[in-house]
Amino acid sequence: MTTAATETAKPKTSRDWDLRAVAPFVALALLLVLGALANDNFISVANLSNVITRSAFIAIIALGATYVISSGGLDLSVGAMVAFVASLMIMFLNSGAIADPLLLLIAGMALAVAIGAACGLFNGLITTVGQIEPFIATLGTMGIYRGLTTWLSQGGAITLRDRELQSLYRPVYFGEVLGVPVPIIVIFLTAAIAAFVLYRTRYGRHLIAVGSNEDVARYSGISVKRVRTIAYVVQGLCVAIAVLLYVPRLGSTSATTGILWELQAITAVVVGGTALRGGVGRIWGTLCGAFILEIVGNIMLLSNFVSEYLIGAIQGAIIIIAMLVQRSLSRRS
Amino acid sequence: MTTAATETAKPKTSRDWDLRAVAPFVALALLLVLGALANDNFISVANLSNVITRSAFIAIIALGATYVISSGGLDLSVGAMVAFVASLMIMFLNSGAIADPLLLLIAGMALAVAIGAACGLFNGLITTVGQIEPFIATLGTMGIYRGLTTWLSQGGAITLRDRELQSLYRPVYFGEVLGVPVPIIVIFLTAAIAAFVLYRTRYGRHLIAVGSNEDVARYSGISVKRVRTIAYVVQGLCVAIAVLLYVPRLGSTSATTGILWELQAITAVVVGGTALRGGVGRIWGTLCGAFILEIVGNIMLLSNFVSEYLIGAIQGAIIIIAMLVQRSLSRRS
Amino acid sequence: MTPQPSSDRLPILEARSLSKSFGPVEVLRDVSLTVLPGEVHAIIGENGAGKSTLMKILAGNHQPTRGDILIDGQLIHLTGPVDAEKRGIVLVHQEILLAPDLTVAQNIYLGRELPKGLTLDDRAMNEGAAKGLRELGADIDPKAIVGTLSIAQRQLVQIARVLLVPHRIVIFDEPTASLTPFETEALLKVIKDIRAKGVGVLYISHRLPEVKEIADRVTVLRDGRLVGTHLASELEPADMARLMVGRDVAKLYPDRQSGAARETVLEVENFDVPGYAKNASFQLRKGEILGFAGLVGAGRTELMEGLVGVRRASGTVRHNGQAVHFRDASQSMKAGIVYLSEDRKGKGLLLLKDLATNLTLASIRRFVRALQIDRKREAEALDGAIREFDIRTGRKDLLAGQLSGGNQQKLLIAKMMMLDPSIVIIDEPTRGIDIGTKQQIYKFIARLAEEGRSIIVVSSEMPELIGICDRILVMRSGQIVGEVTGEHMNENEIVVLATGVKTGEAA
Amino acid sequence: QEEKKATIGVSIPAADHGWTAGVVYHAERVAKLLMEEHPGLNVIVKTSPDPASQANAVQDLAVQGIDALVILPTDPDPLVNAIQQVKDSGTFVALVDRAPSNNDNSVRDLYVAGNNPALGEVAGKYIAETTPDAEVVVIRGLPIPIDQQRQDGFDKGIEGSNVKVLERQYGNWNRDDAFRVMQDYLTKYPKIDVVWAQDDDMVVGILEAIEQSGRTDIQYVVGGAGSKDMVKRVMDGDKMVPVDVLYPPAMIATAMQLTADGLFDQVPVNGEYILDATLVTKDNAEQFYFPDSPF
Ligand SMILES: Nc1ncnc2c1ncn2[C@@H]1O[C@H](COP(=O)(O)OP(=O)(O)OP(=O)(O)O)[C@@H](O)[C@H]1O
Ligand SMILES: Nc1ncnc2c1ncn2[C@@H]1O[C@H](COP(=O)(O)OP(=O)(O)OP(=O)(O)O)[C@@H](O)[C@H]1O
Ligand SMILES: [Mg+2]
Ligand SMILES: [Mg+2]
Repeated sequence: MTTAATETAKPKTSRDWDLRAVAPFVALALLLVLGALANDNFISVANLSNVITRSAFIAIIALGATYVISSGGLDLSVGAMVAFVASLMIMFLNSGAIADPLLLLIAGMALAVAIGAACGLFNGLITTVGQIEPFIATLGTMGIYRGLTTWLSQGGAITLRDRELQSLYRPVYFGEVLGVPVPIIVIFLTAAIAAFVLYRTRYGRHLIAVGSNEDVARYSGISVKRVRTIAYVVQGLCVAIAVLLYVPRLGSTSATTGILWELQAITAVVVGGTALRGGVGRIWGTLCGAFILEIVGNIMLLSNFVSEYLIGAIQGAIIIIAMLVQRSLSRRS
Repeated sequence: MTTAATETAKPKTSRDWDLRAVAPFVALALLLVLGALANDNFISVANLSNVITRSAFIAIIALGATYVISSGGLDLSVGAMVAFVASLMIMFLNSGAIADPLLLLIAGMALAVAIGAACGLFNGLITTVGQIEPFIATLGTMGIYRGLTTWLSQGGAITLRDRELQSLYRPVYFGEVLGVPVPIIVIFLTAAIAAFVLYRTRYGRHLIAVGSNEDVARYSGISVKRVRTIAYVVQGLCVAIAVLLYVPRLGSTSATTGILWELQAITAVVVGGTALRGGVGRIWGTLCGAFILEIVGNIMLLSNFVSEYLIGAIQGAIIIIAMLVQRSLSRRS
Repeated sequence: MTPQPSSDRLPILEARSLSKSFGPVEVLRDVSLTVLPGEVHAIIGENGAGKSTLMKILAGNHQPTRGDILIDGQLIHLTGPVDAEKRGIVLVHQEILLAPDLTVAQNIYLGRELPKGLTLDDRAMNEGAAKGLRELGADIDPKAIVGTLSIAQRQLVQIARVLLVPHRIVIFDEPTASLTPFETEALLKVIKDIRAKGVGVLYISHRLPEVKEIADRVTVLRDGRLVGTHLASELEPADMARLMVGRDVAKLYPDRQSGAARETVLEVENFDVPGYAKNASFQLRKGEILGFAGLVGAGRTELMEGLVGVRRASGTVRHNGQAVHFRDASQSMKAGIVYLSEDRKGKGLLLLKDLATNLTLASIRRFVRALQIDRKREAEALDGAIREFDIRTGRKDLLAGQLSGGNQQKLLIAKMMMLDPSIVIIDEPTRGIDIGTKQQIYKFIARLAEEGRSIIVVSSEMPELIGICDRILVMRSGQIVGEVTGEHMNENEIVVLATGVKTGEAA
Repeated sequence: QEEKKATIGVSIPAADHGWTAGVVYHAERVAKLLMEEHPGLNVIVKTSPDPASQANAVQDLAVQGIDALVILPTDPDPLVNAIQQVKDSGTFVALVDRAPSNNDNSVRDLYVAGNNPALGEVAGKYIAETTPDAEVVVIRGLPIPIDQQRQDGFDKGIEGSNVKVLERQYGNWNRDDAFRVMQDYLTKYPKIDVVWAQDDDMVVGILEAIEQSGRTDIQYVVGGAGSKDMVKRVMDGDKMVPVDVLYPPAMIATAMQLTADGLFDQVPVNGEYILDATLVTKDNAEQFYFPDSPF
């Protein structure tokens, strides 16, 4: 598709991409400075660790989205999937199917992972075997997952009832290991695995090839459908991991759980430097993007200048400015 | 010699694509049959004219989205833009800047069109001159437009106060010409103009070229940025037209006006057969897509089978099935 | 001293000491040349010598790092391709640059549509496009969507498009690489016509006989430097080859004994590729080189794609006596059958990825150790491939799309050879490849055959098929219409079969 | 004398809907008043669009250091943990409006609430009394617990009467969606006596749909919450909107007031303050009409 473009439009060598990859981190650094100016508490360890901790849901989901997007797909159903998987998990835990609380909890977590993977597989099969444009396919499954959640909750909430179970599960979100909150560990662990698979394994190579040029991948003996489908399954697994952190934090779901998270996840991916047209995946950039989103919100909250009504507008403006900063950085290279 | 050399060459012509273009209409027809089975009232003139009338907003916005998408762009800000333009328009009408109600109304409508175009221009410039991925750029402006609306309305509603003005303006939505509701006329008129520009003029040709292959367009002396920017302006104009119909309907806006309309508009475009990657634009398909979306909702409500909790799920499923039908139709061709 | 055919003509275009660097790599150094009105000036050189780069500078696509461009003796600064077009310099790119979703006529008139009131005069444009294409000997429907055309057809459309612009200088960058002799002949005739009108033509080709036929002067580039400009009448193709490569290229085709006597490894019976090929039946023997000849659109490519499973097809295929049906390329690769696409940009290489990634894409399995890709071995493999296939690249961290056209082709061959296949199907193996490298590739193919592998060569260059194949099958309209072997292997026989017309009429 | 210094954090839903906009309006209004009243007092108001980000907002407030938290949760159950954390650190917590399934002193010190079930019940009772044999269509909000509570209250209100609910559908607390749903109800049911919409925003759309259809069988529409537009209609004696059920966004103000009193006047404040879901009629409408409120 891109052949002989003007020389300035294309990067000169693979090395020049690196500056583009660094850009999100520069934007993040600028935001940190801005935050420090806005409020003294901002740069405190407590606040920053809070911010990173709670970016966990979006960050982890966005890791999966990085896979889907770099394979040339898109998944709009992740927010609804969070609600669906979390609802089923809580219902299972409430059912008390297993007497021992710890076993029950572990079974519940395994179930969540399985359901997440199944939802991802369903998305993947519809887009690849059904050959439906991912945007529409996952918009459809978004409706399906959210509808089923509404139905499961009969319009109300699904809440983890067992106190004992709750306190058993609590540390998964609120706990710390060596002073580091568990969610932060989970974020970086998931990202490390995701980065390893994407950058160092055969599957990762295939994924990028499929996203770059489907035909080339096909002619190189890569099963495009399988690779894409697996990307959606990875997305499902990431959603499940996010749910494993979500349930101990909020302990309850309703039909509105995770609404618009898909947009946030995609935004994190794109802010992180992964192009929506596929063929490029930046795991660490995505994390950075997720942190940026959360920090923007945090700064808004901590600073007291902005009218409540304008928060959305300022957030939008900051994202655009962050992208412009990135753009000008990578253009200078 | 020359004839012999290429006697076998009979590649596909533009005509062979037609089956793909027809597919959305087939899906629509199937839905109409389904609806007729679900409820006797469905096929009544009153109901169908209701349904088409109220699809007007999405349909008209989706016409603009067809432009943006076939140029290779995307606009997520249209829903917020509806709220923003409508709020400013109503505030202007409420200001009573002009004594004569009719003149005031006309000025207000002109203002709405101007603001719509300006918002579109803003989107266009950010994506083209700022070179930001359209997804992020318009997500940012979506935040901006919605934030400004919230701020203007202080979170509440902005309501057209002048009763006289209201009754003067009402017929624009509720009126009929020769028995045809005005919004239906506006839909088809806008579509006809949109189709004319897209299929028959130089600009339309350039738009498709830009969406099909940016480099080729650039080499052909087409100003890619200008063409894309104009597409966003067209989108802004379509939003303004939708607003002109929206305001007389309820005479008020709030921060929730137009929420998620961007997804509906994009869905209508894609269901209508326009690919998200750009380079193809199907105006009539888009209209068909908008009708399909509205009719699915209508059938859900009129039929008695579906629990209110499951409506979302069934809607999602129907969209996927409609796409599968299309897909299998166009594959057989 | 640069020879001039006649001294009374002033050059329309002059390049003075042009240099061009991409980053630290200088790909052109101090190249000067002139183009006179009414002359065809050929540029030849090895792959990566800088021909395309030079042409892109002259057509405003690149800015030179140093040096001047003069038109009619006036120093000018080209701001871009559009600016160059306004001054009458037009370029037929080596790569296909067309909008795939538009029709042929829409592409041809893109950017300069004929208006009719507020609308466009589609009828006139369709007629104009048809006329332009007819002159090129191409009977392509102006209403066809470009995305559905074959590479050759697209190339013709691209040429037609450029010729429709008012022009004083036309630059052809390997226009004939994907054309058959028929279309080539028609194109050369068109070039002669425009030369007669006083237009200056710059012409790049690796087909030296063609250069000999059409050119008035020949400029040779080597490693980005000017070797010299000569009158074409004073150069034979062999001289050109020597000047380009810097050594004698005496024998293009390798000597080899026929591997015809050995056992059959692939047996194809009544093979159908819906819409493209019907009832194809043939056999491939061990150690054999089997050629497939035919005109553009004969369906050779699609037949091969069907065989390896990247295209829907039906029929009987026996591989080493076993019935097989490949549903995708991974299955055929597992069986040791690989296919090298003719469309190296669309189906061969990831243009935005680096060389190593491309090289190992199909064979990545071999580079995995403990789940991990061994980057060091990948880099070694790249070094090996660069050596073995003589891939000319200034830096190893280049993206595949930044290689010169011919070097991309070499990279593609290297990529597929990483699989160590037993049956190799090569589609247009030497498209856009310089003569020195061609010789290497033929040698390489012969060596593969000697090693006991079987090779199918699909090519539109009859001399090459005749030069290296044991047998040649000829296709017409999707059917295998005949086989030529032994002393029947000559262009005449093939043309008769390919066109279904007696030679006398076909000329 | 030197006044004590204190900070109250107020966490409320974003103004993304008429009623919540009213909440924001009243919160900011009272914040200003309280800070004038107590020079040492700092009131920080933060809005959040969804439970997850509200949990974050609560955390952010805690980081800034607050002496009391006044919270109106977007969705109570998911926020229990976040609230609990604040409460456990010794901060005074006032919970407003929406109760989690476990709503006792371990979670909060003070509970100020409108009464969601009562909102439904009052509407149901009114319909059952005014039109005992009515055929009613219902337009619900979003599928979340408060909607369910209102629904259950409504069913309780019409219990034992002849009132028949033809159908319930979601209108997403959005006037455009309500318009659409009402149009389809009108197509589907040849006779509808009463519409209950549990929210005034949706009533705007419903009334337009009815007017457009030209149907006269619909006797009246009952909304809920007490938006100024609807209260005005009641006041003016609009036949289609004879009553409204109050669910005042000003309850946030009550809670903030009580909290401040607790901090400064050292009066122990705790327990539950349940505000009534008052039926607004032509007679009492005037006292609930705030023309300056955005809601
Ligand atoms: N954008 C670029 N960045 C870096 N190097 C480039 C770029 N474009 C071309 N090159 C390098 O410049 C050299 C000359 O390339 P060019 O395309 O001019 O060769 P060519 O003579 O046309 O070869 P061929 O016959 O194979 O088409 C090659 O080594 C190529 O890799
Ligand atoms: N994408 C396509 N859709 C429809 N028809 C096509 C398409 N590509 C090629 N064709 C047609 O299929 C036939 C065979 O294609 P093609 O020209 O690739 O054959 P070929 O023998 O490989 O020729 P060559 O390789 O010399 O171009 C021709 O009639 C061509 O016009
Ligand atoms: Mg070249
Ligand atoms: Mg071919």
